[in-house]
Amino acid sequence: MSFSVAAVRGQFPILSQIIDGRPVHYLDNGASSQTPDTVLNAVRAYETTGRANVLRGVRHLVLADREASEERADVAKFLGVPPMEIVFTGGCTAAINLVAYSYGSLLQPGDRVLLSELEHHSNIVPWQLLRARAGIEIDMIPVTADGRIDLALLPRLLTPKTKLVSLAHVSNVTGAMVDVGAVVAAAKSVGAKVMLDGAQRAPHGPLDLPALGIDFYVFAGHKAYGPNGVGVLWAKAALLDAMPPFMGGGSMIGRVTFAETTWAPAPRRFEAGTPPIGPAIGLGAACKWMQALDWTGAHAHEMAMVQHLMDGLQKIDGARIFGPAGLQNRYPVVSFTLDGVHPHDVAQTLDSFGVAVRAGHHCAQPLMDRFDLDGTTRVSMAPYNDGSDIDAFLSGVRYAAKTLR
Amino acid sequence: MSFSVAAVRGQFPILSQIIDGRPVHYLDNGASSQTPDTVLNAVRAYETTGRANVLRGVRHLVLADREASEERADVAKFLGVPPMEIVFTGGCTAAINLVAYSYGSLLQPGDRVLLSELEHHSNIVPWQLLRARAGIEIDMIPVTADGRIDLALLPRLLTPKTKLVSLAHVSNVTGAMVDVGAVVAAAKSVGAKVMLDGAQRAPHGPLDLPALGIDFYVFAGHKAYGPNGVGVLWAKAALLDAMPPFMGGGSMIGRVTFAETTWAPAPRRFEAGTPPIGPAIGLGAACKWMQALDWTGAHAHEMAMVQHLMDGLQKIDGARIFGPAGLQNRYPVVSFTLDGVHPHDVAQTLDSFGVAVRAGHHCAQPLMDRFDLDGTTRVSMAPYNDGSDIDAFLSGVRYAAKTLR
Amino acid sequence: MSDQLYQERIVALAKAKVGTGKLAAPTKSARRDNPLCGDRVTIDVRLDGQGKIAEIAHQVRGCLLCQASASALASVAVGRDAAGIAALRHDAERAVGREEGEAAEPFAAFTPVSAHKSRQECVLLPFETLKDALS
Amino acid sequence: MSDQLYQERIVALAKAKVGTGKLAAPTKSARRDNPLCGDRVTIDVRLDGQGKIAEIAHQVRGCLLCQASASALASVAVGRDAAGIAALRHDAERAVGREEGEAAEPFAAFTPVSAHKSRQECVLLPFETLKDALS
Ligand SMILES: Cc1ncc(COP(=O)(O)O)c(C=O)c1O
Ligand SMILES: Cc1ncc(COP(=O)(O)O)c(C=O)c1O
Repeated sequence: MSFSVAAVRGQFPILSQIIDGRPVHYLDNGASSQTPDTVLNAVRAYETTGRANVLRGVRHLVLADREASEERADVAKFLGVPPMEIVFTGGCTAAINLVAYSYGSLLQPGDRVLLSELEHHSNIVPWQLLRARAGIEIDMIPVTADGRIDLALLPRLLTPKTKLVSLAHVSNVTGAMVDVGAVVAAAKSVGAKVMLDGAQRAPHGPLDLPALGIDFYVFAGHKAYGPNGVGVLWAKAALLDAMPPFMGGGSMIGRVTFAETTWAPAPRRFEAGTPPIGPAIGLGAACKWMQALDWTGAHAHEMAMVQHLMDGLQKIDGARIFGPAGLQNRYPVVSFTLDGVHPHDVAQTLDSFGVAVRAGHHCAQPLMDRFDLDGTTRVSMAPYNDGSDIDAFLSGVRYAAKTLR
Repeated sequence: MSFSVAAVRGQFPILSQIIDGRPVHYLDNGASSQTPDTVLNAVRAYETTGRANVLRGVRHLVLADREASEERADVAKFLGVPPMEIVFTGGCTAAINLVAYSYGSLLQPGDRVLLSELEHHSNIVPWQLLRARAGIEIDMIPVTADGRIDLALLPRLLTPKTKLVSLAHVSNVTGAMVDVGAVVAAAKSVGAKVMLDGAQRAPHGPLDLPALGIDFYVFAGHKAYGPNGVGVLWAKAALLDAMPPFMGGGSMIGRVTFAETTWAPAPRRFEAGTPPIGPAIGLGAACKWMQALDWTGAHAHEMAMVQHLMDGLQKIDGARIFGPAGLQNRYPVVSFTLDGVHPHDVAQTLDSFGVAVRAGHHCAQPLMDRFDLDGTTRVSMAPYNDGSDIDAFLSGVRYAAKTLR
Repeated sequence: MSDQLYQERIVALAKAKVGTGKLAAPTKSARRDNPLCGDRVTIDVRLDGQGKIAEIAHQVRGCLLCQASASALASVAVGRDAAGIAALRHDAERAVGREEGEAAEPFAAFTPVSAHKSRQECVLLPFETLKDALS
Repeated sequence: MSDQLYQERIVALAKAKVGTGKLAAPTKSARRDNPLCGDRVTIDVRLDGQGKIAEIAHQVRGCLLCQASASALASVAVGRDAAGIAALRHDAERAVGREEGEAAEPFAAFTPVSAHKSRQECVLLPFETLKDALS
């Protein structure tokens, strides 16, 4: 097994399309990745044949099959954890809200949750809602000038009241990866749990969550080559077992009477109602697909593209990268600004070159405020991108620099 | 436009398949319907081409397009309401939980929610969780011997403290449709809002929700010919505007700072994070498909099948229908028991005849307890079913009656 | 009709109803629900001085497989202690394909269940319940 | 390169920067955010005795379209009251294709935006803000 960009590209039908007479240069993977054939086929097979098979027969067939399903096992293997510790949710945001409602209901007024200044709104607002409901306090780790969570300040921000530290594993704005070991060591010293928002890390290869020493992990299907409408929460079985349900409904119960209802064990307790079966099957296939890729090769390829891109931007007058300058502890997400040109205008120009990127606050308004930015233009890569994508991107930025200021 | 079963069947690829050497007699539509080609194609088109188009360009492109999307308009048209009153959720259960968390947070200790004894767990447990959180009380309308909500008792059960009456539009166990006019008139007389759980009604044709005079409506995509992983909440704009958010995350916000966050207007306020775009597109296509069907013809066909089925069951010794005997105000869901044979054994035998039905408590344990039933076997039909499905079903029941007791 | 799960022998075991009912003065009792399907098994046992089963009775509110399994179990339980029942369970596990090897009678009748993963719990529920009663 | 949204005339309008800045003593001011993209427009006006605009200044933190629109608006706003500004808005709506008919200058420059539904708000935000300031 060795890495070949051409072979990977061939598995993504969308990449060979010509849209408006141009090839697609898709550099907005941080928003949503593309899906390989194997995922599309798994979902279609379910919709056209499995939908009868899975549902045929007696009621407990469905539930039993669902708990022991192949897709749960495939996702679990990808994260290096037991299948029964995988909870399927409607998305990454839904998974964080699940923790904020369920684990959050175990917190007391005055307890503290520690976030960072670079978090995605999905890892801020659920805690603000919890603050309003339950009187917890939110603390915030500042960010360094090169877009990393400033762990030097961690010891001062952790208190015995801190019950949870919840951080982006990889920033969706700067691409910086947090030093998980340092966070876990510091958090454990005050007895706080650690949650990582893996939305931007999961699309870049298998994980070994137990080795990280964390307590919760979440990610989104649609950013990890899977379908929309499904996300994953992982937590250790003992922790899940201690948590009350979030949503109520079918199949998360033991026994229902009007007087009292008992809860099913995890993961079912947290999967109320008919789960997103089709999307979960797609995500299982996506995890299997990722598992089969040569990530040593893929990561080297991704980092080479980052270098190519940063080298090119450095030659453009007034282009400033917001994020780590080097390749250490970073993933292929690169944000930049172009002096005198609004980020939306850069993105719009790139669009007319057939290059898809993202511009704006990236759901990280506190980070933008902190650095007094109108927003950034963000390039986010996947293993199927190649040098031609980066070249098309650089041409577009040069054109914007020349014409729009 | 006139109704033809053959023409409808031709649009569902799964129905022409031979599984284990037998045709598929799919009579478990109440659990999950099948999906027509047009839905499968809409989802696949999104996954293979739209995923780039929708996401291309600048950030607000996505949000604006999503709010004004075709699928929101198609769902809205199906329900007879304005598009901005449609909230996409992860499912029917998620939609009810949204109301229980959001509207529920406006209730005071001692306020009351009125349900019925035939509700699905998804319309019971969220209120029990609210009771535990907020000290509300739950009342319950009993069910008549023929499986209808006993509205004669409604006046006595409504109090000035009753803030919400939440009932199944059509029972997923007995097929009975509730008399909405009577419920609304009674509820309004004490100022209570009315929510209908339309999971089992929506798959049987377009609605005119404003004419019903209700306040909330919910249904599930996968039971209405759409994909898994999406559901719908409808409420009037003014009511949605008065409700606080449920989940926090991307795109449901106005402006986020650590000190304070402001909320986007509905429906975005309730659609935190990346929504289930693919599933929602599929559901839009399903609503459009339903809109185009001749429901006068389809409903007559469905009711003829119910009659055929009930006639057949009546000739089987010990078969007892649990639900309305006539065809008035009912939909094609029929539950029955067979004396001396456990419902699961009936379903298992039918399975070996290639007939898919459902057996068990149907997520309605309180109803089963009330009538001291181990469960029932349930047949649930869609317009694509035909007489051969009912005949295969009746053969299987006769075989079970002969061999298993 | 193919895929016949309810073969004659299973139906016969269920209809035999060995040990259905309650004991007047049980030493121990246990009840187990399968929350997934609602099957419920209640077992009473009277034990002798050495902890061996002297008398057994069961009430099953559940499917044919569960009834047949309870009936088969009752037919061979008398004279056995917890370890003896645990040994019998291996026969049931073998019959339904969860363990390697041949299943001995009467549990060999459950061999068709090996193709129906989700129904195996129905066969094993009486064993779970009796284990509770003996512990 | 096709699909050219930023045609020369729009870029020229933005670069002209007519009326950028603040007024020393505004009669009225208003600020509007587009929460979807973060564009922000602040407009100051000084009104004469009849409620007509005597002086106007704007600060735009936003994209080229928004800057160009604010600049175009400032170039024709003086001497108009709320009704006069509402009339101008129709030109902008026509240019971006939201209303039928020909758009008059200077707003005709925005015609390419008609193919970009999601960017139309960028053009209209200065109008919304000025309407707030005048009401
Ligand atoms: C770091 C991070 N966290 C959370 C999310 C939310 O994911 P989703 O919108 O799929 O729920 C995203 C993506 O938008 C993200 O980049
Ligand atoms: C009446 C009723 N309400 C609610 C639900 C829950 O729907 P879902 O499981 O798709 O969320 C169902 C189906 O299971 C139902 O039949």
